[in-house]
Amino acid sequence: MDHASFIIGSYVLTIISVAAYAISIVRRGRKLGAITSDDDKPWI
Amino acid sequence: MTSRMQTVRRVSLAVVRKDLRIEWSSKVLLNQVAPFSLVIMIMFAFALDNEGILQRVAPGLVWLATLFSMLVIVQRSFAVETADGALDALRVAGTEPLGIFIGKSLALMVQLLALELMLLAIALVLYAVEPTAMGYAETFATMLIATIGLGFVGTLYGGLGAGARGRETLLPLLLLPAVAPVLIGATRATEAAFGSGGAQSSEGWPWIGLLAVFAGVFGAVGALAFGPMIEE
Amino acid sequence: METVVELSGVVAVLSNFPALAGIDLVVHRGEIVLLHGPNGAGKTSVLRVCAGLLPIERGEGSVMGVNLRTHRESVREQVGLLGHSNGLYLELTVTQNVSFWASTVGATEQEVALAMQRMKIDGRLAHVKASQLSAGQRRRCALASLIVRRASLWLLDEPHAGLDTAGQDELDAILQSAVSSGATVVLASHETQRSRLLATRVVKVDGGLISGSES
Amino acid sequence: MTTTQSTATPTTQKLGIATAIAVSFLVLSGLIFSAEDVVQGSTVRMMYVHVPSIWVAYLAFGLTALCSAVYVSNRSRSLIWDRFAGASAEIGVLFVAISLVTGSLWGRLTWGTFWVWDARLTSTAFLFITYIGYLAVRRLGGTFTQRARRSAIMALLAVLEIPLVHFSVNLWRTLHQKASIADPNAKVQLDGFMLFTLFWGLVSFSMLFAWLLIHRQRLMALEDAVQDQGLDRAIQERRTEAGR
Repeated sequence: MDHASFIIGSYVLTIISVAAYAISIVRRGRKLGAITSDDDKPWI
Repeated sequence: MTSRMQTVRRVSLAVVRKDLRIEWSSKVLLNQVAPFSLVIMIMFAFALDNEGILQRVAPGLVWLATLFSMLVIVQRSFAVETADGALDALRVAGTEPLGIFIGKSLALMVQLLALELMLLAIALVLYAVEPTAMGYAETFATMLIATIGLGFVGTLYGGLGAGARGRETLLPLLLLPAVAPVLIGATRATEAAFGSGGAQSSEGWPWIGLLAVFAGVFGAVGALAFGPMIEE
Repeated sequence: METVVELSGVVAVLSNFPALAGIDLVVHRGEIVLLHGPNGAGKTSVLRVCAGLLPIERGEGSVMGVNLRTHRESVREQVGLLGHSNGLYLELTVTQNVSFWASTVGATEQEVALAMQRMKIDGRLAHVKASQLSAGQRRRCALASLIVRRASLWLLDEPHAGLDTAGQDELDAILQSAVSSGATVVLASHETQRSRLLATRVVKVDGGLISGSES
Repeated sequence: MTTTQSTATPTTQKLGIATAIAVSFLVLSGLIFSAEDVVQGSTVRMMYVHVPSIWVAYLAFGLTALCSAVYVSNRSRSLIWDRFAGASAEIGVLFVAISLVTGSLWGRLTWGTFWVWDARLTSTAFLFITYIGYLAVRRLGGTFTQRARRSAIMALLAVLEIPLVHFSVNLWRTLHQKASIADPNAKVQLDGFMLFTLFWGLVSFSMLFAWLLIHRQRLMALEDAVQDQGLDRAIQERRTEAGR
């Protein structure tokens, strides 16, 4: 494949940045979920 | 409804007179903002050290200098209101927000127009621009309509900075992207008027139309949104 | 008796700090209520809540029948607030300031002249810039601007501060006459001697709460 | 993992697994299974991440505007609309950033340069800046209702600002200087499977958006709840001052 570094690079970049964002959301969610009561979590 | 319009008229007249009086007695525009924009124009000449380039980009430089100076004027316009809690007093007095918006916009427009005329004169001298008679007419039309739009949008975003105290630093980030259409439209129209880069003066009028749309949209939105914007 | 101010369990927040921690306060028409307490007790915030400036975070409140939670903007036409700051434009002269406030409410030239005369800022001071006034003179100027507003609820924050004895007497007389013509006054002060004589009721504020009252 | 502790529920877990599978298939399909374009060659593979990213960004900003409008018009002033608007804008900013970066990489391959002052690129850059400003306004502090009202106004202003900027930038590039760069997508002749891959990209990124949005919105509710707890504690502390 021509230009493999650019093409694979953009796939990797996209996936890594979204994954990093998703992981940070989930981790912050767990951290705050532990110190809040279930009344504050209407989705349960 | 008519009585509300009368109130709006009365309040906006009072506000515009008050703002211009403050400017008249403090001379901030004359003593600080005008020299600042002069410095910008001279610095541009240093940065773009080439007569041909300067003539070509003169319209853009005039409008960039206008926008940067506008940030200072808008901040000043609302600093006056918050210095001794006058904005609080206006809000408590239940002063018609539409009247405040129109009044402050008008005062801003007058100041901007004065500044633009000065910048135009500087550009004519320093950047060796020579418009035709038609070109002058087009330049003044551009200035007038662009200034109306800038006055509305500057007052609208300035109100946010004042309502949220101490957050004036946010103003450039919010205001500059919003006035991008004015920068584009006014620069192109002025280019046509100046004949920069071989532009024909007839090419300017569609851009003036764009400026008029901008002024209309932000005038209407500002009338609706200014009241909630200056609330805490 | 007609209720003018009614606050119950009001919590108000100033950038994450609970300035009011659950205030209960009822004020009837014709009263002169003195809010008394140490610095930072929440007196100013009570006045700002009543003026519809500070939003209510928890609890309920109404002023002259207007719900402060939902319509705090519409209460303002009927209140006059004199805060810590005077709300003056420092670059304008005394007359220009008072006239500006008068023109926003549609008061006449005559009313302006009368108000300035009452606060004794008409003669020589009339054409002095506000930035060159002493603290007491600025206070007089702000009071004159307030008089032309013809409010039916007066909210005053440390109104006597900075005024000389003559000015304080004049202020007291103005408040008395406003009350006798149907207005209501709430004032906050930690300098109580003078205010106590004026007030019909004293309410103690501390820690963002009402901690007691005396008649 | 106990679900009561976090922002996840069985539904979002299922959605998350489905999204992961869908995105994995997109990567395989985009990089390996799909054919190369006649004109663009392998660089057409950039399209399968670039186009879905900008699609998600538009979706997100549209949702921000919609939720802000609902917040403003709804009498109940429910904060959930504000949270959805804020969460959506944050995700939108992330995806605009991704599409700007992937787009300029793609541009380097097809145009030979990372950036051109093309109408679409320029107005996308303005879109990015405008919503960074929106997020800054959200962080101004104050109470939740103050935040909600302020940011709802900003979001609705952005809705006006974006078309104006887009329109004027378009006019700038068409009237002023004849556009020298054609749209890269226009040159592409998509065969059936390439079209399917692009479509798959749109679907899987939309699922990704939904998953992120739900979690971010719930996280924001938790953040608000923590701030509220702080307020409760502060009120208690404040009340004890009165005893002294």
